[in-house]
Amino acid sequence: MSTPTRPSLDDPALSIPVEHAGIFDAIPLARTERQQEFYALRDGEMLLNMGPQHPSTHGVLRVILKINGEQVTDLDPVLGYLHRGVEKLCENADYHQVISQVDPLEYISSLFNEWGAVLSFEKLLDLEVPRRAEYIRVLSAELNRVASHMLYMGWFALDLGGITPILWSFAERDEIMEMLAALTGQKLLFNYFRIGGVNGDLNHEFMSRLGDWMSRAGAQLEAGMSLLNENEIFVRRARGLGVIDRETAFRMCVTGPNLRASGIPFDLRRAHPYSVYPELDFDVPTRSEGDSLARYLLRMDEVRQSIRIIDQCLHQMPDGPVSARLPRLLRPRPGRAFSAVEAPRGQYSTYVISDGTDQPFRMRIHDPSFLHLQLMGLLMPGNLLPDTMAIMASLDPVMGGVDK
Amino acid sequence: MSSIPGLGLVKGMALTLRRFFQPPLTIKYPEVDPDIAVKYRGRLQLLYDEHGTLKCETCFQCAQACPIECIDMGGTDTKGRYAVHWGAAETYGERRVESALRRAGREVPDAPFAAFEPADLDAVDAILESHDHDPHRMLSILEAVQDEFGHLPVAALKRISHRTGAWYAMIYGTASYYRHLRFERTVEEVAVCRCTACLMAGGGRLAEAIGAGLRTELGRPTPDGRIRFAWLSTHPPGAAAPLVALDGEAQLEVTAANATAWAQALAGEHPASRTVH
Amino acid sequence: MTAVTTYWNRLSVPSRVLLVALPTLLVLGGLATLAVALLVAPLLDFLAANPDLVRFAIAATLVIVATIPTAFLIILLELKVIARMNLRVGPDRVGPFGLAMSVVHGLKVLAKEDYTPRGVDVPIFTIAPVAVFLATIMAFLVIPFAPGLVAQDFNIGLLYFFAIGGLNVVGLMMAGWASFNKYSLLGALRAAAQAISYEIPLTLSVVGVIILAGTMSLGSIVEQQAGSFLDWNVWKQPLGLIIFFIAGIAEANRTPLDMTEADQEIVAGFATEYSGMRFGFFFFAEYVNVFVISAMTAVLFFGGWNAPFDWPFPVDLALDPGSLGLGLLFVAGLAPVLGTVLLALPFWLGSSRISTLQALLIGFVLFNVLVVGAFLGWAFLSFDWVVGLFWMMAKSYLFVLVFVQMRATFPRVRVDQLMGFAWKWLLPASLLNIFATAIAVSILANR
Amino acid sequence: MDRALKTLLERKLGTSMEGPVRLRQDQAEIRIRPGDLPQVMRTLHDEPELRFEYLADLCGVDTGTTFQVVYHLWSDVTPDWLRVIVDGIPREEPRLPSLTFLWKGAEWMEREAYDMFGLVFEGNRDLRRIYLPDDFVSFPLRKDFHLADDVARSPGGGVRPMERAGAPKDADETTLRRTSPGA
Repeated sequence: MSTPTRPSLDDPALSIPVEHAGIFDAIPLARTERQQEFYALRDGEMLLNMGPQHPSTHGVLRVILKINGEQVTDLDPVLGYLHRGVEKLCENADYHQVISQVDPLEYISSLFNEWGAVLSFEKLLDLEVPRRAEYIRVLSAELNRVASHMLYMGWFALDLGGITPILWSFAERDEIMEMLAALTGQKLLFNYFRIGGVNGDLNHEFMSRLGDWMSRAGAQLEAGMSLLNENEIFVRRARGLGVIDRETAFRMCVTGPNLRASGIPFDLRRAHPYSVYPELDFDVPTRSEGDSLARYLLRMDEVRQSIRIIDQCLHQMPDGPVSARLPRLLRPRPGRAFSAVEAPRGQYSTYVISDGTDQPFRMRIHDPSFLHLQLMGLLMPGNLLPDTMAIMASLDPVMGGVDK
Repeated sequence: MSSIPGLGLVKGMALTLRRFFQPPLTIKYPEVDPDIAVKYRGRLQLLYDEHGTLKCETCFQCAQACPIECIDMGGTDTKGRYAVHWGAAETYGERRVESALRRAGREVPDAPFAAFEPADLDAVDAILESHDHDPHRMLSILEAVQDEFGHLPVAALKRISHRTGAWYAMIYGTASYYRHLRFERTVEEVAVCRCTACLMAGGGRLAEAIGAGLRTELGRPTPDGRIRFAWLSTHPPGAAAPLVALDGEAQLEVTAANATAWAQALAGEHPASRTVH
Repeated sequence: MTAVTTYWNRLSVPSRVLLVALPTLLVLGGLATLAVALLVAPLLDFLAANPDLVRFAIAATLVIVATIPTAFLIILLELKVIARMNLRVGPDRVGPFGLAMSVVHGLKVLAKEDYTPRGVDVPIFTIAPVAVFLATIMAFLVIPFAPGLVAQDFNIGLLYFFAIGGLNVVGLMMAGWASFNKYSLLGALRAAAQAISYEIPLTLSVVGVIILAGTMSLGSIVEQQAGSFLDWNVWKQPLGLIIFFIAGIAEANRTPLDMTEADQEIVAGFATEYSGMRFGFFFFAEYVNVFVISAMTAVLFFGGWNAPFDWPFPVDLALDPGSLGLGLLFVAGLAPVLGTVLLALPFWLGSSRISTLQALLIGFVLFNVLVVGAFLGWAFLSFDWVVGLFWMMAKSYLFVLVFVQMRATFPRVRVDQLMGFAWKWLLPASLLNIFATAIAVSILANR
Repeated sequence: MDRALKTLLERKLGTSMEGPVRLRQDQAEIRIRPGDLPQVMRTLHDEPELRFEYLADLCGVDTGTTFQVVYHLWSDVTPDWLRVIVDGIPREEPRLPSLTFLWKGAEWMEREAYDMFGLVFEGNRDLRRIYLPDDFVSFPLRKDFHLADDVARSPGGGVRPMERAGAPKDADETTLRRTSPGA
């Protein structure tokens, strides 16, 4: 009886030469000008591969860093580890199904993904959305924005090495998520907005949870923030880090809080109003420094504004239906529609082309995280290795949205 | 940031110290049930009506409508013949059959998936070519495949799905809907009549002889499971005695003398055997 | 040959074992007896002539053994305390309230595969964890826990401590260099830079204490702080304490100065490629190091084993067990039974849901707790070294808790800020401290 | 709808536009030829009356016969989105000028369009795959790229006839591995 032998790793036929062990081809074939420049190593420089399995690359992102000692001289992000081809899938799904296809894109704030899609479909169909539905949309989306910004605060602190804020902010976020679960029926990927309205009216469970939270949200948020806002170590690290000036911000197509932290009051809720935002009273906070600290503090200001909006929504909530009457099978007339919403990370826009069938002919999804990640290549050179993660965290990219 | 260096750090320490004495927010899950909203959609449960019957009638509409194809269903078809699946395209059979259960040596609940046999796919390709890879002509494709193999092998179904682009679960559903399409290999039934007339005319001896030829006994299938050997319950009027029936057709040439040889021939040279590769 | 083989094949397995083992044992036993007869007498003579050596061997063994519960305790503290500060529960499944969690951690690293990646420098890769662990344990040797309870009281104990503390980084460098990984290398380089920078203020910060004490023996430094808590060095050297503690954080590689294993930046630094018990050694060394720094803080600035105040109620328990005579036997025999039953009684009577057996079990446990408590109390009142050990441990673990809380509170300092802080602030401050202390001492001495 | 924008655009761009300015809801749409792109965009960006300084989106479209590249711009002079459609890019040789000289941030969006459609943006110094691996040869958002189980994804239409889309018989080997004209 001979037992089957397993191939041994010490078998020379199977083994890798030691000089290649653990190192895949570090320097690929340079195809473009930029690659040639990047992979030309000067004296004292080395390549450091960070990710896709690195403790703090926010999902599966791979960054090739060119470092000189601790100093990063250049970097090249490698995307696509989370690419699912959602745009193609949307072209093969009917209009109602698209909502659930785009839901998991930017999974931290998925109501905005749905909102972008349904907004463009409604434009395509020339559809009037009931006002109550619009208010419910604003209400739930602002809650989602608060949850997203809370998580941002935790991640930023975590990437700077503080382990406590992430858990405190998760406690906050979890409360909001439970609340939204009572409203929408799911905890992360809500799948709540429908073309022409929302899926289900406000219910008592949601309202009572919201009331509980609103009564103490302000104080609780301030207390949690004070751990970082006054901390010398945090402030010294974040101040002056990764400064974006006005010119760069426009040239790099930056949007959202990252743009407003550079002193430009561009907020789609005011600059290109949609839904019922014109009826609501809120400020667009800005900061002039444009550094990581400003981006952090600005989001905290935005949370306060969001709470204000939520409060107004509750007071102004009109009565009426929550959804327009629509056929199950939608066949919009051939045409094009573009719509953008102000997501927690910036402008989330959808461009949809209809060819008269029940499926979109082309569905373009534009995610702000994608462009903010691109900014890293501009902000990083000259900074130190520990700041790679700090700058990236301060820009707040979500790889689910970046990779689509 | 305060003017006194280190004050922010001390404040932070004070804050964490205060939180240390707060009650933790953790929900100790298995002991304490989490507070799940009434509207929560993520429950994995099937509904029962007031008579205690399962409301789901395995119509597969939800699985078919699922935009991300994550619904994966199993049940019995309306005639109670086959366990049917409707699941993520292509993955179902592979996951269920090839990796998990069969390879683990455990019992596979659905007979068609108990064995995954490679089939001669060139024949399938030829059939598909003659049908122009048209998923609309699925029924005739399936019939042709069954004519070729005697049954519908899983491998052939997969090939059809791959080549026509039709959803595997749809093909499965089509195949399980029609009575004349089958997933198991052909099973033939040899039956001996047990009416008084036949028994008096030597039916018992005939049964013994056939049983010897098939290497089995009454009421049990042959060792390879291809032929069942059973009593015939009713004697058709006007037939001869003793009566032997093969798949319901009377075999008049079988007598007690040649029964063993006939049975041996039947067991040894079965028409289904040539389709099995 | 064939006959022997045939005979051998006929034997059953146990008899084969016996057949081999018996003669071997006989031979070995004989040799051992011979060796004892020849060697033990001179060995005993040698040991009797060198009692210090015996004492040192025993003490060193005890120190090595003592590091294990120390590390376990600190890991558990860290898990639970940080969890509570994060509003979590922390581990609560293994053992009562999760108390066995760190023990299970230890078993886990023991059971894990000890993996050596391809391309590493195998000998150095293997030795590095041992070097780090050894350096830590050697620093443990000079810590005076209580009067007389110190492994080795050098007259240059403090110097020895710093010298050995610097050895730590050699192990980290070895690990980082041998790992064949860029992250490990970065971690090792950071470790080297950090250690060099922070060794200097760490050493200079205690010069003030040395000037005050006039000795580098840790035992003497503690003895000079005897009295109430007003006599502790912390009042005379507040700046020295701050510098020592901050530099100590860096020396122990703890947040916010844990550059060497900043997991958000360089994965796990020098330990990236380690697994199993080799990683366990680094892990252990880190926590033992925390204890060592805490204990040194207590020794140098907080009076070591000295109680903060005199025990206000002097109790003289002149208990002589021998005087009881037969009564002792009676007590020893009957007390456990009586105690168990008496303690079980209230539970048994109080709740009908508790069965007799359960009540007895509770009684037994309670009795044991009481006896151990009584014994410890008696020891506390009767022996000086127990009192000393208590205060020393209390102070040390207070600082361990501060370490743990800092980890829960602070983000990490950037690497250039870390170096800048050491050279621009800590070093001048420690020099200032030395001058101020020296001037004060000379003025006070001349007066 | 902003009719003032329409007259403004007609005045400023004139003959560079193909066809009229179309207004629908909150979007104004113009069509231009690939060759006019840099000049038109520079006018839109720099002209003080227009000030379309913000590039909101850049995407490719496969109409089935030709390619388009669609730009969405925002300016504070008008409440509308401006959509610039670069029409008539041939399938065989999809080339057009890059916009990275105006908006550096367009670099990755152009990379994405290249990745998905094979559109070659001349002047983009980093035009390579961004989502898909470097050795991927087909361009998935083109209309001749079919998902393997395409037909199964249209419950509304039942089994969607694959032949209508001209599905290849052997979808995974021949047609999908089309070499790119630009690569």
